[in-house]
This record gives sequence, C-alpha cells and structure tokens, in this order.
Amino acid sequence: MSERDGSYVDGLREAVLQEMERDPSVVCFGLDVDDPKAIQGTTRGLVEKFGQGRVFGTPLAEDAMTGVAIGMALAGLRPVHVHIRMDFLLLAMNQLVNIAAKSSYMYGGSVSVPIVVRSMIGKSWGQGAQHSQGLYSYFMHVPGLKVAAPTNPHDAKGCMIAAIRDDNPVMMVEHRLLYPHRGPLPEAPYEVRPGRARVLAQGGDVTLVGISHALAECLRAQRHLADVGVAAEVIDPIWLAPLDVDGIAASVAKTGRLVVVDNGWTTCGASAEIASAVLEKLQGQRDVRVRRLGFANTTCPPTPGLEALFYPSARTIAAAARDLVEGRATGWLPAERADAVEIEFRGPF
Amino acid sequence: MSERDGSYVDGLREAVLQEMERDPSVVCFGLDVDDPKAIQGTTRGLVEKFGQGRVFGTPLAEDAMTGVAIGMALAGLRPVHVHIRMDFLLLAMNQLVNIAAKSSYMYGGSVSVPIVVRSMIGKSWGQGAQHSQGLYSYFMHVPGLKVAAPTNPHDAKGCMIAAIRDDNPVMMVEHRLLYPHRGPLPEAPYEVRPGRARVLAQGGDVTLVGISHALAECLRAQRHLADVGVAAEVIDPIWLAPLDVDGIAASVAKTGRLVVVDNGWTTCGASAEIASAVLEKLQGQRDVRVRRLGFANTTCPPTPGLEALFYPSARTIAAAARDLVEGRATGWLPAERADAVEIEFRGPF
Amino acid sequence: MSEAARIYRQLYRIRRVEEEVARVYPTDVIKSPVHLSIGQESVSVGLCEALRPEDAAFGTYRSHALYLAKGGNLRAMIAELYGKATGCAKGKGGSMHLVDVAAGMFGASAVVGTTIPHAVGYAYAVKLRREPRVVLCVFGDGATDEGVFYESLNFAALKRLPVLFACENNRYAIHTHQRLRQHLPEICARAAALGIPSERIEDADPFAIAARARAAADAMRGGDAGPFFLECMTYRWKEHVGPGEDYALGYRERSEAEPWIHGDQVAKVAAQLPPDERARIEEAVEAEIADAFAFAEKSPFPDDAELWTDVFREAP
Amino acid sequence: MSEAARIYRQLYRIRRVEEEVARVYPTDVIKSPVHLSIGQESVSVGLCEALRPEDAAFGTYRSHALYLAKGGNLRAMIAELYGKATGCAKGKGGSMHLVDVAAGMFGASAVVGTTIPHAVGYAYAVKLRREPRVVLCVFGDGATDEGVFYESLNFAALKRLPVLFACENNRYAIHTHQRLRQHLPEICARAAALGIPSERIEDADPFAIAARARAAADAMRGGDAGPFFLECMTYRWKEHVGPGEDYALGYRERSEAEPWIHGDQVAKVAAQLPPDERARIEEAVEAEIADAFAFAEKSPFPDDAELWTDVFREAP
Ligand SMILES: Cc1ncc(C[n+]2csc(CCOP(=O)(O)OP(=O)(O)O)c2C)c(N)n1
Ligand SMILES: Cc1ncc(C[n+]2csc(CCOP(=O)(O)OP(=O)(O)O)c2C)c(N)n1
Ligand SMILES: [Mg+2]
Ligand SMILES: [Mg+2]
Repeated sequence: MSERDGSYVDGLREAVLQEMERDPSVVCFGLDVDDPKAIQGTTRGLVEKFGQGRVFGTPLAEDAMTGVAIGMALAGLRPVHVHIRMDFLLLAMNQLVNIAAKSSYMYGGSVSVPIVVRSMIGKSWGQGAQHSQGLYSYFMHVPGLKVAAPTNPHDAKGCMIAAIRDDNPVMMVEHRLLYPHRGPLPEAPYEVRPGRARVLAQGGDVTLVGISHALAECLRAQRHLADVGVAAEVIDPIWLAPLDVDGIAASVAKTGRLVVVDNGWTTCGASAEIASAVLEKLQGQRDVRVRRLGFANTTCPPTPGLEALFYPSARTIAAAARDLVEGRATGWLPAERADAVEIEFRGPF
Repeated sequence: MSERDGSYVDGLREAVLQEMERDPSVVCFGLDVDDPKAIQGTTRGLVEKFGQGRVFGTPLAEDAMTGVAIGMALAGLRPVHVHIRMDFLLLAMNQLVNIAAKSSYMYGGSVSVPIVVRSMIGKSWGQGAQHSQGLYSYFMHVPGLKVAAPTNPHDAKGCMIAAIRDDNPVMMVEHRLLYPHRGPLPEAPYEVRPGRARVLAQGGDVTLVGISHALAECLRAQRHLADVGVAAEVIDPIWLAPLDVDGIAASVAKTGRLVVVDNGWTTCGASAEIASAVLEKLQGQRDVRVRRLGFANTTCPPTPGLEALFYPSARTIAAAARDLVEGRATGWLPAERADAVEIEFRGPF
Repeated sequence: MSEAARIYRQLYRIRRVEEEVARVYPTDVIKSPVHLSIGQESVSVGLCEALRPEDAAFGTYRSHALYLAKGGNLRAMIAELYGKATGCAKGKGGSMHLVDVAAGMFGASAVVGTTIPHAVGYAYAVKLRREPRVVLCVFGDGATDEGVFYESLNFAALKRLPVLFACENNRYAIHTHQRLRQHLPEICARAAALGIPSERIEDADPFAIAARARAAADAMRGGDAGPFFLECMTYRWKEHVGPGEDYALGYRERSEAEPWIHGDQVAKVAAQLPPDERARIEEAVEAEIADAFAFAEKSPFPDDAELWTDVFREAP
Repeated sequence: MSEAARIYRQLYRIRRVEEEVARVYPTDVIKSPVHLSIGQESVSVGLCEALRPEDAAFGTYRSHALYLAKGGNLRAMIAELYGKATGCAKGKGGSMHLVDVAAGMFGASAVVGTTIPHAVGYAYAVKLRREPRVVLCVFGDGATDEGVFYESLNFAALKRLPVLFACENNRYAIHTHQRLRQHLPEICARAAALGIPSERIEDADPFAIAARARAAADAMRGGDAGPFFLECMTYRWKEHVGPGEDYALGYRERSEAEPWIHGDQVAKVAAQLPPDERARIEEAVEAEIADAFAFAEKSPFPDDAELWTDVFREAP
C-alpha cells in the first residue's frame, strides 16, 4: 500500500477536520479562520462543514478570546484557538500563564482546560521586528502547559490530533516556512504524543537538535557536514514540553557534542534548557561540548541582508558543528549547494 | 565616617526621590503608588513632594499604562512604572516585548525608551498561584530590555538610580521578603550599573549563584556548608541582563562546581541561561559540575506545608551543593539553625 | 421557604461565616490572604436567587459570598482557607480561588478581570448546545478599567450570549476611588455602548436585585436575547484584604460607610421575618458554621506528594 | 498656498507615491509587506492639516499617508521600503514601522492598537510641561475591538489629555467586516461612554475633517479641554496587504467600493483648482517622487555590522 503524500497545511487542516467529525465538542476559532485565505488554507472548508457555531472568526481581542477559550473548555468544549502570528500571543499571556496553565492545579484537580492554541512564526520577506518571534520558551517555562513544534506534515497532523485530545492546554508552534513542505501523510487519524524525540539522521560525531524550522536547516547542515567527513546525528524534539531529554542525551552520550539550533533567541530559550538539561544528565559520565545557535541577539531587521544574518542557516550551523568537532575555529563555511536552499518565500506576506 | 544604615524599602524610595529632585523629567506612577500604603512605603512622600502631575495612581490597565509609559518616554520623560506583583506584567507583555524592547532598533536608533518598570515578587503567607511568580526570564529572553534584581538596600538604591538614568527600558525585580532587610545605605546618590556580579563569600569548593531572594538563602546555605567543611563561594549577579557571565565563570573556573539557585522555575529560566553560558565558556578548560535549583515544577500552592516544599531553602541548597561536591547523594540535610531562618512574613498580604 | 426566608438564610450565613473568618484570622489558622465581602452580601445573594442550580457563576478573589450564595460547599470552603486536604481545591487554591464545580461555581481568580471572558466562553458553550442555562459573571468596579472587560462584553454582545454581567460597585479598587480611575463613573453606559442593555441598582436591595436578575436571566435562557448588565452599588465595610477595618488609613471616611451600615441589608431582611422563623434560621446556620470550622480544624493537611499532583490532568 | 492647493498637493503626492510603490512592488525591490492607503488618503491629509509641525502623530502599519501628511521625509520613506541604510529607520523598520522624529511622526507598529497608549503617554508629557501642542492618534476600526483602546481612552479622558483620537473606519479588519466583530457599529458611542466627545464624518471630505480636527485641536491646546474623538469613514481600494486588488476573493463586492471610487477625494479636490495650479503641483510632486525612488535605488544597503547596533541606546 503506497503512502499518501501531503503538505504541512494539509496535515493541520485534516487533523482539525477529523477531530471535529469525531468529537462534537471540538470548536475552532480565531481572527480570520473563516476568511477567504483560511489561515493559509489550514482552516479551509471547516465553516462550510461544521457551521458558524463551531467555526468562527473573532473580533481583535487576543486577551479576552483566550479567556473565552478557557471558559468554553470549562464548559466541556475543546476549543482550537488560532493566531496568525505568535507575536500576538504576548497579548494573551495573562490568560495562558495565570489561568490556563494553573487551573487544574489551583482548583485542586476539579477542572481541566483542554484548549489548543495554534500560532505561526513568520520568517523572511521582511517580516521584521514584530512578525518574526519564536516565543515558545515562554510556554515551556511555566508548569501546566504543553508545547508542540512539529516539523513535517506527518507530525503536524499527529501533534494536532494529540493536542486536541489532550486534557491540558497545548500550544502548537507552526513555522510559516514549513507550510508548503510535503511528505508522507497517513489518512486515518493518529496521534503523535509527547515523550519521544525522533532521530532523523544517524552519526557519531555531533548531535544536532533543531527546533521547528531550524530542523530543516539542520538536515541541510548534515549534508554539508557529510561532504567534509563529519557524521552528524540530527534530532527533532517534536514536543518541547514535555521534552524528551533522555532521547537527546542518549545521542549526546554517543557523540559527546551537542549543537542546539533554535528558532528563537538563545538567552533563557529552548536551547538553554536543552543544553543545560543534557549536561546535567551526562555530567560525570561523558565530557560534552555544546554550542547554542539561534536568532542573533537583536531585533529582527527587515532589510534582506541583515535579515539573512539574523538567522542561523544550514551553512552557519555546519560551520559551528565542524568547529565543535575539531575543537578549534576552522574558518570553514560550506559553499551554497543548490539542493540545500530553502524554497524562497515571496510576499506580500 | 560611619556608614548609614537603611532598609531595602528606604533604598528604593530614596533612589526615586533623589532622581526626581535632580531631574524634572522623572515621573512615577502605577496602581496605588499614591495610596496610604504607598507600595509598602517605597513611594511614601513622593506625591506630597512632587505633586500629582509627577506622581499618580492609575486605573487598572496594565497594558495601556505600559504603553503610556512608552509614550511619555518618547516625549522625553523618564517614567518609573510600579506594579505590586510581577504576575500582573503578563498583561503588559505586548508593550514590553513588542514595543519597549524593540523601539530603538526598529526605528533605526532615532528614538529611545527610557522607562523603568518596578515589580514585586511575593512569597509565603499563601500568596498562591498568581501572586508568587518570578518571571524575569521572560525579560532576559528578549534583546533590548535590561533586568536588575538587587538583593540588598545598597544595590536596591544603586540599581534604581542606574535604571532611571539608563536610556533603555529597565525591569526592576523586587522580592517582597527583601523589603525589610537592612544594611549599609549611602545617602548621596550613586549608581550600581550592569556589568559586574558581586562575590559575597569566598570559597574553593562550589560556587552558589543566588538570584533575588534566593541569594539570601544561598548565604544561609553557605553557613550550613561551612559547618561540614565545604567552602562555598556565593555570587550575586545583581543584574540579570546584561549578565556578568565572565564574573560567574571566573569563580566556577576555580571551584569546578556551580549551583544556580533561582527564584523562578528552572525550565528556560535564568538558571538554565547561567548554567549553559558558564558551561559554554569553560568547556575545554575545566570540567564543571552543575545543578539548577528553583521553584518546584508546579504551580505555587498556598497551603503552608506544600508552599515550603515549593521553594528551595538554605537547607535544601546546602544539601544539593554538598552532594555536588562529593559527587554522590549523601542524604545529608542540615538541621535548622536559629541564625539561618528568614524573618517570617505574616499576612494579610 | 418564602423568598424572604431564603434570602435571609443566605445573607445571615454569609455574614456569619465571614465574621468567623475574621475572628479566627489573628490566630493564624488561616495562613493566606482573605478578601471579605462583609457589607456586600446582598449582591451575590440577590443575583444567585435568580439562578438555577445548573447555571454557572464566575467570580473574583472576593468570592466567599458568591461561592456560598451559589451553593458552594461550606465545609470545603473553610477547609480550603485552612489549607487542608479536604478543601474545595485540596489546599492548592486558597481563599482567592474558590471552586465548586458541582454547584456551578467556577473560577475565582486573583488577577482582576480575568474571569470575565471565562464566563463568556462558558456561555458560548451553553448557547452552542442550546441549553436553557445562564452564566453569572461577577466582578468589581475596578475590573471595568481593564481592557479585557470591553473585549469580553463586545464578544458576548456580538454572539448574543446568555451572560448576566454583574458589577459589584463598592466604589473602590483597593484604596482608589472610582472617580480617580474613571472620568465618567457611568459603568452602565459603557456596557450600553457595546450593545448590552444595562441597569443600575442603587441600594443593594436583594429583592430588587433578584427580581431584575431573574427577569434578565429568564429572558436570555435558551434564546437569542443576549447578555444583560447589572450594576449593583454596595459598600465594603472591612479593609481591602484582611479581617480588620481601615477607616484610619485616611483614604475614606467612616461617614461614607455609615449610610450603608445603617441600611444593612442583613438587618433589613431580618426585620421582615417573624422572630421565630428568624431564630430557627439563625440557629441552623450557627450549627452549620460551627461544624464547618470544626471540620476544617480537624482535617489533615495535604501530603507532601500532593505538591506534584494536578499540574496536568492525566489521561484516563 | 490656498488650503485647497495644500490639501491637493498632499493628496496627490500620497496617491502617487503609493501608486509607484504598487508599480515597483512586483519587481521585488521592496522585499517586505506593504499596506497601502490608496483611497484613504484624505483622512490623514485632513487630520494633519489641523496640526502644527511641533504636534506629534502616532499611526499603524498602514501609515504611508499619515507619515507623508505629517511631513515625514519622502526619500527616507522610500529608502526604508527598499531596506536601505538611508531609510528613516536605516532599513531596520520597513514599511510597517515608519518614523520621522523631526516631523513629529512617531511609532507605527504592526501590532494592532499598540500605538494608541503611546499617543496618550506622549500627550501626558505635553500636558505636564504645559506645552501648547496636541497629539494625533490614528488607528483603524479593527483597533477598536482591542482592550487597549478602552484602557487608553479611559486614561486620556481621566487626565484631560490633548489627544485627537482618529479612527480611520474602512469597515474591515483584513477581510472581516465590522458587523462581524461588533454588535453595535457605533464606535463614537464607545468613546462617548468613556467621557470623550466624539463625532463621525461620513464622506472622508478632507476639508470637513480638517475643520473639525482643527477646532478640536485648538480647543485642547495647552488647556484642560481634554481629548476628542473623530471617526472618519473611508474605504480601502486595494488588498489588505500588497499592491493588488482583492475583489475576487469574495469577502466584499466591488459595488461596495464604487461609491468611494466615484467620490474619490483626490479627483474632487483636483477639480477645485485652476488647471495650471494643479499642473504645477503635479509636476513638482512627480519630480519629487522620481527623485525619491532614484535616491532609494542608488542608496547602499546597511553594512553587516548594522545588525548589532541600536539594540540599546548607548550612554553618551
Ligand atoms: C490585573 C490586576 N491588577 C492589579 C491587581 C491588584 N488588585 C488586587 S484587588 C484590586 C482592586 C480591584 O477592585 P475591584 O475590581 O473594584 O474589586 P473589589 O476589591 O472592590 O471587590 C487590585 C487593583 C490585581 N489583582 N490584578
Ligand atoms: C494584535 C493584533 N492582532 C491581529 C493582527 C493581525 N492584523 C493585522 S492588520 C489587521 C486588521 C486591522 O484592522 P484595522 O484596525 O481596521 O486597520 P486597517 O487594516 O483596516 O487599516 C489584523 C487583524 C495584528 N497585527 N495585531
Ligand atoms: Mg471595588
Ligand atoms: Mg479597518
């Protein structure tokens, strides 16, 4: 039986569609979910199928609408709340951190808040200061929230289904540049639950952990590294909270070298957590060398040259990994290769 | 000349008072700054001295009032915006992260946003889920914000003056339990600027870094450790952003062991950052053992027994440090000692 | 029971529970902040008189009155204040986070304004499922400063949701008077501008509140009438947080309180009842309260392991 | 210059600048999102006609018109869109973050509603220093859904601040009509309920807008008159973001646009001028625009080192 192919967009859409068919308590809303662009197609067809009661656009009110989602959940619904930019979640932090994350605990287990919050990270085409942030470390920081950052169509669908079925608040981190990516996409519903990172390429010299879209860069970096005889193991954590520290540590126990590539800032970021958790775990067992890569420690500039410098790329990741392996600044930077360039995103948005 | 003594509250109040005298562009506002309790006395007397134009209470509107502070700063004022709980800053994240942190950069250096945001962390007396959080790692994460967490009256005053004079947004992290602490407090204005951590006790066996009120626990832990022959070096980072990684690393280069004790959660927290930054810096030079301590990875419970377990204490810090030094689980937990107990906080609040 | 008897029982019970809380507080058996409703009881009582058991209510950190009026378990409330394992939140919530799902008493939050959208979301679910229920959303005048208040009302109005918004206006947010926070102190006009019919009740009369609330609730049950907004003027007799009085602080005069104390609704309703009926009610309530405090007193504190439970709802 | 000539010059200049932006956009010289004001120019032009150079203005990601009307530098704007080092934000802001401090054009932000409190804070400073200046605060109808809008207006009303709030109501937030976001589409009533006098202008006539704005601004200058709220109805001709049209998307009909296109204020004001005066204005503007695009074209991109500057304002 040949596997079906589909895009990341297809995975997200199908997950919500199938869960809404299965479970009448699932509802989906957010700014523009029902507009002609349907969140880049990820909510296409839902309103036609399930009606305006279960699928609806909202006023601009990130704070209250997050609270509305929580109230729905308290009443037994399973809301999927969609945001076109993760940056806008900064308006919803009070509801997410002070309420959603804490309700189960502070009400002594008598309630649960099964909400799913989808949000997109933008990159390239001059998204600029306020349309480019990967702020998921904020959600990892707080006990009571789960965080998924799937990197391929299969996991987009599986994580979304797992998120909807989870009895706890789950943040779905979706990188806009992954949306057109295609890959195997099984038709029948399935869950990709938290707990297990995935090894995507095996190698004994260095472990590359790539978060969200940074994983795609790590996979390209792995090919650059192979060209110079460095064997990189590439790991996709898939879920950031709970995080599979053991899985990552097992790889690092083998390679002794860890490069964490994040799609956000490094200071107090996911890369700081992964690096320190792995080092705490392996200390006394294995001498480990580590490198964190992420956004430049600046605001994201829209002008193309600076924007390119702002992000780690396959080439800068490969260079950093090789330096770590050789234990010195080699000065090497791989040449561009035609088969390792991201499909360019072209505007207006 | 004998040094003057004063409390942490005195330090905060005097700093704002002296700066307001010196510079007519300094204003101070926030919920309840002008009420009879005057933010535990830290804003006492300001409105009488400087009038209601420069000192005023506000409506409950954390989001807008943060934006108002930014607008004032754009017009040349230097606002000090006060919050009685850091937890409420979750309502102000959009203005802090999307605007205050980014304005200088995204307007190409043509503006600056010299605001100071004061907020308090609560602890004990059943403050519970939403009145206990130390969320400063959120501010450390984002380029463009500075973060101070002074732990004694001298630094409370000096950091506050430095913050007000700084041309950038500065977050002042103030732990409620530190407010009654007394110590040397020079009368003439002075600045405690970012850049230099302070070594408070010297020792060669282990480095204890304590953040905010956790520093007080580390100082007590150091005495417990001395009782069993373990010499701890205790470091106060004072400023969390920018962070003096070199200063901390210099100590760890000597001791080879680092315990970071935070007043917040560890996942993606300040302790993750300090641990990984120090390890990155010392790798290849020195084998380092590390331990992070912070809030239990749960929501803060108000019931006294669980609340006590939620926080690291002098005794649990000492135990963890000794285990790290001995490289094994010793099972040791020091006995309570009368000279190493925090002054108890009694309610209502 | 007559309406007056029912209302009196509620008023007296809440007043006496809080007086007991205030009485024991200095002994430190309650080691967490308490925000008393003494003086404000008639608002929650009047509102809940209009509700059915299956209706839901959302409140604030000052929700002892609402919790009890809505039918929350008294033993579990006192045990919660004492931080005991038998508390309504197992000691993990405290006075500011009272909950009793069986009684329809949801979320009370310490962050001002935060439960307003919860009530709206709950009402969305109720309407989607065409249930003939309503949701009561109680908050203070301070909450009407916050942006989330407007966003929530706007959405409730847009979707014609069955929410009874009730602002308990005691004129103060901590020590700051409404006039220092709002240029026009017309909260009803704010609701009206968003498309929500509104009305103010000046004297905290529980019968008037009940009547207005019942009419509004019954009109919106199961239909498209949409939300209603009630502003109930009232007065807090005690300090903002804690068991004492605070007239000495200087932010308000005792003379401002006096009309409210003279017009005390507990006493007023008491006077409407025959003395023997009143005595029977009071006796039963006193026994219940004594039992609840004794229950809390002798209940165990949570085990240490409880620190780690309930962070996540585990899969069944 | 007559008022008509002044207004026409502004209208024509903004229209033509944006048409040029739309024309070059498909060549990818501008590699970032652009939100055009074509069709809405008269609102910013009318408002700014009421301002003095020393007054301040705050806008949104859709602020090409406001920036130019307020006197922002054209060369620096086009260079900014091109991502050049000579841009008004050195290429670090882009079209959504136009700034020209010398012209009093502050903060334009990509997050809806966020600059509203900045205008209020700026006005607080102006009032504290007793300066005879006013602050213009421009935002869309979508922003009036957001909580920060209410919080900001409440504070401006409370402190009687010299802010002229101006809602550019084009009826849409991206593709969502106001009626799908607000039960009552009476934005002026919302401002009025907070204590801010308000007025709606239906036809985007720049002379009417200027007259009303000038009266309001002059009344509040240096005094205690407090804020004023203007709702200016208008219409966006192009897609929400980008250079094209979007009637084919299906969320609106071209027929809805037609009255606005027929009543185009640029053409209307043009018709009021003698042909030779009009020609002189147009010629001068065309030369200026050609110069600005040439300037942007030949300006250098920022050096790599610029990535790291301006994160913090360094001490002098
Ligand atoms: C968002 C937020 N800001 C500030 C506070 C601090 N605070 C606690 S209670 C309170 C007063 C609220 O007043 P109101 O809503 O009128 O309720 P009342 O206490 O009068 O019942 C304030 C400002 C808070 N808890 N949450
Ligand atoms: C807080 C926030 N939520 C959502 C968005 C996405 N968004 C960008 S523009 C826009 C529409 C805003 O409409 P309006 O305020 O009427 O301005 P207009 O585009 O019509 O000029 C939305 C929803 C955003 N930028 N910020
Ligand atoms: Mg009140
Ligand atoms: Mg609009």
